[in-house]
Amino acid sequence: MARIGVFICHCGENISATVDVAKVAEKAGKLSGVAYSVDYKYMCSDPGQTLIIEAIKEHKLTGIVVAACSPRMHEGTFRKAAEKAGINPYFCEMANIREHVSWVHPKSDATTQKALDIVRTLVAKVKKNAALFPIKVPITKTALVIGGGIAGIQAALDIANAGHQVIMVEKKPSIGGHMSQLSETFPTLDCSQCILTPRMVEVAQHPNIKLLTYAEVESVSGFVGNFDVTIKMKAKSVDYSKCTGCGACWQKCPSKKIPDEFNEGMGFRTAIYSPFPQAVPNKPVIDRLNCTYFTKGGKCGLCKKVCPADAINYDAVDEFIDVKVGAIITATGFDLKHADFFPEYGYGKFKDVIDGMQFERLASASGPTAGEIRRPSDGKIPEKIVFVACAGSRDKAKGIEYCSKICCMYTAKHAMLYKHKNHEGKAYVFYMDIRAAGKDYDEFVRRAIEEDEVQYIRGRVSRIYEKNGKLIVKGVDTLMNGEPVDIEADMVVLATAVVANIEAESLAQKLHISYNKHKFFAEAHPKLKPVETNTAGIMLAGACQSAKDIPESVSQASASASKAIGLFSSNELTREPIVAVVNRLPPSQYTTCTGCLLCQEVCPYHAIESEEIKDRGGNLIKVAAKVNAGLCQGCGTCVAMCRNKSIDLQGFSNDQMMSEVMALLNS
Amino acid sequence: MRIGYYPGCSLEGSSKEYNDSLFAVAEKCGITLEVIKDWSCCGASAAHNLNHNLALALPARTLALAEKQGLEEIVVPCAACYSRIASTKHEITNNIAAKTKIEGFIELKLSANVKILTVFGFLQKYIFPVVDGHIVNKLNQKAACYYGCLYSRPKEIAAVEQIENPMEMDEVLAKAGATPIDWAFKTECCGAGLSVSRTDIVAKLSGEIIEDAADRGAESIVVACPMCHMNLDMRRPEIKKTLKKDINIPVLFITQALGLSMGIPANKLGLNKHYVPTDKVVNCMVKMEA
Amino acid sequence: MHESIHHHADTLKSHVEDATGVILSHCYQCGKCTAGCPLNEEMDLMPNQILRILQAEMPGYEDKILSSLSIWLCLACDTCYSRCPQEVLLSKVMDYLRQESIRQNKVNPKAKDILKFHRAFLNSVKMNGKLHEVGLTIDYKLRSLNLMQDVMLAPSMAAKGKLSIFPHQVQNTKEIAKIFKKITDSEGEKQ
Amino acid sequence: MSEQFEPKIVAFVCNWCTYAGADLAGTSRTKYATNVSIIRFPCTGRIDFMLLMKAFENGADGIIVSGCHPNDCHYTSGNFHARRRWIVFRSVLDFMGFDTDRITFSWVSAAEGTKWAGLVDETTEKIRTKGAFTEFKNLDVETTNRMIDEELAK
Amino acid sequence: MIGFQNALNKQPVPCFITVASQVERLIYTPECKGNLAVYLHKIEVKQAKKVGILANVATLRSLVQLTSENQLGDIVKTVITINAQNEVVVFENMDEVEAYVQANFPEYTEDDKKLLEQLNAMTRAERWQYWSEQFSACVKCYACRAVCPMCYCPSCTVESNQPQWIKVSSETTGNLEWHTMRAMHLAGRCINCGECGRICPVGIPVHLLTVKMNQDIEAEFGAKTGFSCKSGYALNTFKPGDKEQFIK
Repeated sequence: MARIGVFICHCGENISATVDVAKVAEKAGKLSGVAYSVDYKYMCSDPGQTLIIEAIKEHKLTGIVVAACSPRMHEGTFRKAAEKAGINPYFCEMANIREHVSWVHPKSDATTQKALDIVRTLVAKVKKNAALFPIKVPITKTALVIGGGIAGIQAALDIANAGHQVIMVEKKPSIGGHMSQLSETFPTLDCSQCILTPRMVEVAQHPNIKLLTYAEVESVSGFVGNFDVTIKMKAKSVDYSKCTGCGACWQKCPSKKIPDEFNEGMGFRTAIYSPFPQAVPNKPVIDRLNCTYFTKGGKCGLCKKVCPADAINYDAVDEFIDVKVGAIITATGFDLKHADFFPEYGYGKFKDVIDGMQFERLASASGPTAGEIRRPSDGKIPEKIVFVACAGSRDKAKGIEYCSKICCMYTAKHAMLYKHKNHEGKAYVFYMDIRAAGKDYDEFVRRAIEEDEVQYIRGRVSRIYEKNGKLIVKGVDTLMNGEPVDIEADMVVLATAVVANIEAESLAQKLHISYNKHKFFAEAHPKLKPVETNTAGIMLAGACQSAKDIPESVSQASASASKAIGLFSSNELTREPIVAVVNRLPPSQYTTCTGCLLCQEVCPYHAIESEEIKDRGGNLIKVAAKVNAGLCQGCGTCVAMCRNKSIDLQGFSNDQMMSEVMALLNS
Repeated sequence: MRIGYYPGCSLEGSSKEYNDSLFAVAEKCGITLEVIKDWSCCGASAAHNLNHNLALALPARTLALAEKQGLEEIVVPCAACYSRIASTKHEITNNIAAKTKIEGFIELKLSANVKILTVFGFLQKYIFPVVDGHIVNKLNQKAACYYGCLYSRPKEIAAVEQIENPMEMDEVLAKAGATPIDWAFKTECCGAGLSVSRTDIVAKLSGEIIEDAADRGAESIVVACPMCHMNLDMRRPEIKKTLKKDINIPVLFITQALGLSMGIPANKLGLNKHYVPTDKVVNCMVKMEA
Repeated sequence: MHESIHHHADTLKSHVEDATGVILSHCYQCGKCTAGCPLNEEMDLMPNQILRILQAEMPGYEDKILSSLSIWLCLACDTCYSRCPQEVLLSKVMDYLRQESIRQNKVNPKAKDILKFHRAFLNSVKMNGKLHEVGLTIDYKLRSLNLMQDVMLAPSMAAKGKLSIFPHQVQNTKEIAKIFKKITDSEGEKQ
Repeated sequence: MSEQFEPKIVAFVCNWCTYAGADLAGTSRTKYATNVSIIRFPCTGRIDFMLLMKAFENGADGIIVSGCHPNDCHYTSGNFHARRRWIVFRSVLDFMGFDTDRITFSWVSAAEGTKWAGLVDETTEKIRTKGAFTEFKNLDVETTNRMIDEELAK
Repeated sequence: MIGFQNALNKQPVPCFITVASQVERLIYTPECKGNLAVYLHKIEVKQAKKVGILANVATLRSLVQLTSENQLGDIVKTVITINAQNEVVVFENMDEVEAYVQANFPEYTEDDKKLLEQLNAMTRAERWQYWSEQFSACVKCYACRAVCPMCYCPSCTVESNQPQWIKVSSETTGNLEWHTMRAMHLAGRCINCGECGRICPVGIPVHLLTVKMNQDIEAEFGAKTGFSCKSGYALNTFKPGDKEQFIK
């Protein structure tokens, strides 16, 4: 038999000024199941709370209703009080008679009546309440970082330095990502590799970081604190435990004419290769698609012969390893829009129309031209060079409406680098707007224009065609009454759009995280949860979420790292027990659930699984839905759509809500 | 399969040779074209310059007549006519209001589901499968295929796959044993409708086209549009003035080029009707070694 | 002063949008249309400027467009549209502007010949249902008084059988004339 | 004390947007009618259409259902699912001739205290002019009477 | 094997054949309108483990819908139907059934269309009048539920008393609640076999509710019922752009 206590708060004058609190207390006292009712000036004050605690003990109350301010204000306070008094905190409910009554209505009987109605409603609810206990979820204090670019590196180091284990998965033979390809970085023009490589080495040598290169995430299951991940270790054909990275193999390798990914196809590499001199780990893999040994059935085998460490292993196969992790950070980065995306610019057709990343390689000291900007077709140093911004970005017709964000800055940088290396040369930039909103960014662009005399022309290029070894760029200057501008250029650099990593979608599906129509991963909240995803325990870092420059990627990486570290700061994850449950009734865990599993689809958190219910003999009785309390966030959408009410929501159960409706309307 | 045919005004007049060569080629392959009875002008640029409704009504009438005649497919060799008819079809299939309005004007019902074939569309669909036996000569020359605007734009009705670098005509020329060249002015505009009223502009635009073809060593320019042909061929004197140099690359209709490779006599193909002499083209040809 | 005229229903912009379905605010003035326009060197107002003026809805500026030569030079080659990142169908706007320019009697003097040619053309079609090139040439010459233009072409054309002195006609020329009339009536517009 | 009819209106609202919006109306002391009482749900997705039926059965004259605006759902999609459910529910009721004007659906965000106040006043006024929901309340009585009359008629 | 057999009153009735010798009892005529899928939920049938079914299109649609709701397990081994050309069609698997259903997707019956038109033409008040009269006659016998292949819940909310969702007594309001709930639970799942309306002892056209719902749902969300074995349920999915005019 329920014994409910009702505590009416005056909130100083805030409530009592318009609500006849004494009357409410008196009427509430007469409600069935109410054993004690009282009003007091400040319920949330210490004496107020003591009053409640004492009353609970003295009157052996089984539940309490505190009629005061909004539960969003003090629910926690009073639940703690209830707990102190020795009853389950979830037997405490609040009736909001301040924000919803006294503050919005004049002093009147109607106002007092409404206050009473609300109290009655909550009394009815609390009578149906059940003892709930915070959900404890154990946490595996290891983080999985997917992607070894600057974002992944930053996140991994932060977590590792906080004393937690990190597993980093990188699909290429070396970490470093796009940043390792860059020449200089804006707005300081310091050498990209100089600042990056130390970090790469740190990752490789960190005792808390397990680095898995040439590897990919195969599958992910489980939930926050408890993910089970299968990782595919692609066959390197080289035994890293033996390999010393001496390089004998790739110097001797006969197939030398393979387009070099690291140099964006502007150089060549061998079949057994390490992508670049500062690679980490600096050990080679065999590219089996281009290796004579594999394509010509066992011919060649030179690398094996020359390897002093006998590290070459042609028989190596892909391996799969299973790991348990508590948090996942995706840092899979971006791609640049490639290929014949721009027929009117002859991109992919004319050798000397290149993209920004190719220019980086040309400008890079470690690049195919050793840092001299020479055009791919004939190696000449261009006298006139044209940069086209927004080449594909902000282009609805080509399916990319968004701004790629980094192009304005790197285009200014490119023009600058060119001018620094060729003072006589002329550099033109066709742009629509200059978006340089960052620390020292606009100053940087101004420098390109004012000091390095880069010619900025506001207008889009309509067409580029090749004529007598020149590239005719047909542009316009919209700031000169739309004067047509035709430039005979030696080389054109397109700031092509930043697009999502080609494998982003498939990874997102493995992780159950959402993504936008451009396949960029979606954050849990655009403003307030910019690094979390909808799946608890999975965070985002860097350009996999949207185009970002290095500083942004790094700060987001640290942000997501801190989320992981926060998660790892306790041994268990404690969560509000406001979660859905599918009923299980004896015998042998029978349930009314039909197993239609139509509820699975509505759950935004993929918290509903199907469970095979078997009898002791192990015979299948039925398949039924089962809620993973670790994932459920308690929205209750599944509850409302379950036809025979087999799912219910703790704290907002059908019984509770129904009683509220009844009580509110039946005075 | 019945194939309808819409010649258009030019092919009855200034571009008779286009008409004749097309028929000569078809005939040789044993394919008959059924002229749309009582067809009328498509309105060309004039109509859509001056009056939107007229620009729809005139082509619509032709489409309606074709339907009445029970034709499911019509060949429209003139690029301008193709463009007008195709865009009319596009508009009335996507805009019911316009459809009913137009039906009112022409007092004919139309479903506008007639297929519209360009000349190269026709050649690829009906001639290619049977032509091999008939090809006796290799044109054996560098040819610049000129598509102009009307086949490649707007994208909704484009008759070519890659609008910035179409290849359909190039394929036909390759069949005829010529070497289609890669050049920069395939789809630039020749000045079209301004031919008479602003000859200066036409001379400039067409001049640039011919110049680029010449610079890249083209021995002939191949077109599939009477207007392009008039501007590139007949306007040569004005072009000469603007370019201040004399380029005498002949301009052929695509059907003439194919016709030659099929051994059809030059006069039957109307090559004698051109202003720029075409004998060079004929001389380049070599018999196919059997 | 912008506020005062913004969202003014009776601007050329709103008329263009109603008539063509083209939404002018889509244009973000990148100028790609102008950059690629084969006639950009001849034009007195650049395509992107025309769009800008329409967007701005500034009183007085609209006449600049209607009396511009550009709208008559536009060849509707659709190079602009095929490359426009915002897919603004400019040629359709131009079609409307020409017709509006006629309606408001603001045709640029330099464009009179072009207009005359178009009229002569349609006239020929109206009479014969098909274009009669000789008729057209004569008619155009009379309208434009460029009596000598292309004169030397005529005989050679005739010789090459390219000019037929007598027009080809549709069986029932009335039918075509009727279509013309219906449309003209429906618009109450001076042709 | 005027004799005007005071309707009973129940508001089914979500905790994160509309409930908070109503709190805001309070903290900014916006005055509105006393006729509406709130029942708090975690999310509009949780609101079971049967609860609405129950409310009417127990004498409600009108109902307000309100939650986060589309795309603002605290649980990302609860309100989207709810919206579909309401679309269907409404047409079921309408098809049965049920007076759907007595249910007001709305999106009220945590920042829209004034919108909430306005919504309450409008709804109250609307229901007041409609009068008590006798059509439903007297349904049993009327139908039984009708049956009796029919019997007697025989 | 579940199928139809002749009965004395010439109306075909369901029959259950467990021995091969009795197969000739099976008949299939246009009168075989019943939806046999409902029997698949019967425990006796389930226990049979291996079940064959001679199905009409409605039954086939039920099979498809039930598959999408994971209700068939693997007990249904054989599915047979007679097509319009009076040929016997034996299905290898559910995919084939799905394909057949999609190819022979039934229209709403003329009578239903007529009735719907009438109802839609009525004013709201008139509809209220119509249905309240209909529902007042309801005796809560739940035949509509019993005959429905989609009503397979082991326990129905209408019987739940913790809480008591629906009045036990068969008063009009309670009846209305029951039929509202039924309509809502079947909206987007009902396969329009019309059995519920046909079976109703007091002749309430209850099937119209779900028929109407399906029409609306198809119009609003483009979802068809009993159309695909993959779940195509309109009410557990959404589009951010779903349209409505009534939410302020």
